[in-house]
Amino acid sequence: MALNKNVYFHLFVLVAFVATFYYTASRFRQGGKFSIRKLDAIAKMEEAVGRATEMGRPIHWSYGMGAFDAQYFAAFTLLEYAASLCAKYDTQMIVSIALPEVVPMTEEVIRKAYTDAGKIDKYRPDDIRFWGGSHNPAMIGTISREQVAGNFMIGSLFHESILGIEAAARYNAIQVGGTANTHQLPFIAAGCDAIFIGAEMFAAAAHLQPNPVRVGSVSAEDWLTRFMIVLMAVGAVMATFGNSALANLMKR
Amino acid sequence: MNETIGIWIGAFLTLGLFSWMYKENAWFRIVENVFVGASLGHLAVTGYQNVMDIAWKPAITGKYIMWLPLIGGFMLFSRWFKKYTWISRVPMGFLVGTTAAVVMNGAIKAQLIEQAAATMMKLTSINNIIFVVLTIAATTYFLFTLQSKQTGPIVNLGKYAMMIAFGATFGQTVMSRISLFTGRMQFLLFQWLKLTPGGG
Amino acid sequence: MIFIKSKLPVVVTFVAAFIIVAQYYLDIPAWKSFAAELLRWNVVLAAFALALGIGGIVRLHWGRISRRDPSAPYSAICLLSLAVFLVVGFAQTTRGKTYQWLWDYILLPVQATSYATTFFFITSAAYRAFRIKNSYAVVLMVSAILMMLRVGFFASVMPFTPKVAAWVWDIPTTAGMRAVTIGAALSLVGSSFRVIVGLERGHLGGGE
Amino acid sequence: MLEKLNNADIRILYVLMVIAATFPLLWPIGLPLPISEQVKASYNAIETNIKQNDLVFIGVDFEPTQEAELWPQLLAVGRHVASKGARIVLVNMIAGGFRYEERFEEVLIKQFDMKYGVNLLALPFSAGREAAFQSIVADFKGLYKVDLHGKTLTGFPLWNEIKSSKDFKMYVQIADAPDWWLRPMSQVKGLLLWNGTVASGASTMAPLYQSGQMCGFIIGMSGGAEYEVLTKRPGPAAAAMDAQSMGHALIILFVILGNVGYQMTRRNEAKAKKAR
Repeated sequence: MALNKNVYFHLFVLVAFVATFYYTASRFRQGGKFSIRKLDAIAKMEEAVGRATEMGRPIHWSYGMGAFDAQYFAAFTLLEYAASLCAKYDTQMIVSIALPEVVPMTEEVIRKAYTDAGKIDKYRPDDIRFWGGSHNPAMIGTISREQVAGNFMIGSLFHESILGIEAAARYNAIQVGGTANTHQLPFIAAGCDAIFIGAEMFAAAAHLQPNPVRVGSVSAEDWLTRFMIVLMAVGAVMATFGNSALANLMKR
Repeated sequence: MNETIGIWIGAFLTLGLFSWMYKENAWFRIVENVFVGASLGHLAVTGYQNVMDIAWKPAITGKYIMWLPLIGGFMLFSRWFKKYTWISRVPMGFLVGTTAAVVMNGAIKAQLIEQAAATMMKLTSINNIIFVVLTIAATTYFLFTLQSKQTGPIVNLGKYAMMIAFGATFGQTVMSRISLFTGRMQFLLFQWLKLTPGGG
Repeated sequence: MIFIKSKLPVVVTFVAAFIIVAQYYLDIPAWKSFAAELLRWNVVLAAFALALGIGGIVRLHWGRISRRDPSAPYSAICLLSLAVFLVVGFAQTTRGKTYQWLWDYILLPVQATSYATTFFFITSAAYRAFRIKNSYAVVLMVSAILMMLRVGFFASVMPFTPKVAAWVWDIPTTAGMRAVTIGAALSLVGSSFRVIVGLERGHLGGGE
Repeated sequence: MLEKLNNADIRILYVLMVIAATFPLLWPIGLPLPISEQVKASYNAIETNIKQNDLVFIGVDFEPTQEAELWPQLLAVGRHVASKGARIVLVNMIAGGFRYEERFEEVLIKQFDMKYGVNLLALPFSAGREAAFQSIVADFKGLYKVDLHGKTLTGFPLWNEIKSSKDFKMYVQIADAPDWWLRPMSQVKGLLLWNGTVASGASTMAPLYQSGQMCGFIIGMSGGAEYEVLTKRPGPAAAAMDAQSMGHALIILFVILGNVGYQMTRRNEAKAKKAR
């Protein structure tokens, strides 16, 4: 087996994650305890759907225009949650999509939420709207014509974040944002009622449904992040004394 | 002549989009729908060219493996028939799998290892000390299962660092947003209305 | 049959992912080039998905027109514009003269203007968001204003601002953003892993 | 009265902003524009390194959405390179960039009397981004067969003078932030790298300039404007910088007024509570 150069530490992180994941998941399966920091944004999502129901107005959802990446996986989980709330309260949710390959996945997620709620007859494929490159004006137009009461912008956001948020603010919508794209965090932080910052978007899955897989994953992520924090601290101290062995080791 | 018509159309579309800022109106809605059609049409044309160049031409000239993505593509259309929807999940699985794999390889190296290694600075200047402390403090904010009173102040410090970061990025972005607008105004004033700077 | 229906997508996910993850670690050139090939297939699949998406939009607008919905005229405009781009694009490819005219005078101005509307929105966002509600908000506001004072006229009347702003940018801003990046890294790994091994499959739906 | 500022009609702010950003375009105020050290250093990198007949790549890698920031940069920097008498080859790795390549080619021919095919060439779009740049490094002559206008390259004397990418003195990349061009291009021995990018992308590229991988680096419209001042060729960016300053001033004013209104509202609410 010919292993590549400079991938040893990389491989170590991957193996360590997988091992920790299976360990923590099995611990939880055997009745282990688990507590997770409260995420306000999840409660805000329910509040938004509740108010939309009261006002008889729809909810708007957008993933942003970013390329298909893992942020969409986190968004799918939250979309399923939002859709199940909407199914429960019979509230309309309009989804704006920029990427074609995400359309069928979105259909599956929402259809599943409606099936699980026993309301598959209320599922409306026409509310899943693919806009391609014209996502932004189409989103602004939709938000203003439908006068949405809630606006969720969760996914790989780019400059469209501020467009959607400020447009929905005109109708006093309750807004929840979430992204790991650092350049857009300022705008969702400034304009939304509650946000998921980076990793919070992913941790929400374990919060919504604490099953062994999700709990195991979040716990394993936590353990490895802690390990990296220790590495950074030790590495900095070592560097201070002119020793860069740790940093070099990581690059191997 | 063609150019003049084009510039007038461009101005019509530009002002139509800006008109939303006053309120949602018919003009904006016309432009919005022109854009939706145009953008989907453009995507379709380039998408078709991609399919031809990447898959079809190689497939018919002996590179038989390229039939696979073509077949996968056609499998997506099974979504139009309720009974066979499951067939479309096969290419969807492929899309998701390859994407997840790329993320996994990239995230560990670019977002974890390189960033952590770059944080291992010599703690010999005030700036470096502040930098390392703030980075570590803000990272603790993303520990979800850790909830103890002792870590509270560290997490708070980290939150301040993130707020500074958000504010600074916001301020920095204002600059490029104003540039975008002046760019459109330069089109309207100088190309469409043919004014000259200096009030002519 | 039921087994194939539910498992085949997951198996395909895993195999495709395994090929790409493994090529990163293995020094086998043929494997690497095959993995690169696989990634190019995504472009093809996305193009087919695009046809699905366009089908959805045509259905939406055609429904409005045939129902004589009040918004039917707008739907007609949308379909007309789509048809013009499709016809010209397929007749001359994107390099044709007419197509370039369409690009220059229709797509280019709307694209640029759609982006430029952020100018208005960033104004109102600044006005609404930078309220001194708590100490976090103060920090947010001060660092944003500092960045705006960094360039142009302000830098000449307040020559210290570029230096202070550069420090804020290089130290706390980079540190804060780096933490977000590091914090998210393992979440990306974790969620991707769950998807690859088929433990998370909401995007593939459930049931029929 | 003042509490109204807490909830002003946003559209009033929009109108004021439009005036502030448009007025200076028509009637330039001529606010002082200090030149930053970074732009000066970037200017000098071209001024001192580029000699008569040197070969220079100019990468035109932006789309309509970045036109406002990057077209002025391309004009300012590109004209500077042309004025030094360099032989210029335009390359393009982003699908929407070809229109700017054509326009810039026209500018060079009209304003600098450059002869197409003799001291100027424009190469067509090549897909693949980082992979395409890698091909420039590995086999520049093999990557291209025709030019931007579809003509066979071997018919141009300039093309026949070039052997590989090593013959070039500098790579000037005007692009929307990404670093995928830098990783491959930094492998070419002796090739100087120079970059102009958008303000929102500055954080990605800044570390690479600080580490010395690039000899020049300008950011956003202010970078383009300062460059125009240095080259003494006033262009679209310098004219727009007044608008930039006015816009910033107005936004800061809105933030202050909004806060005055907010504090007033809070005080009134507190008073009302007490009265009850």
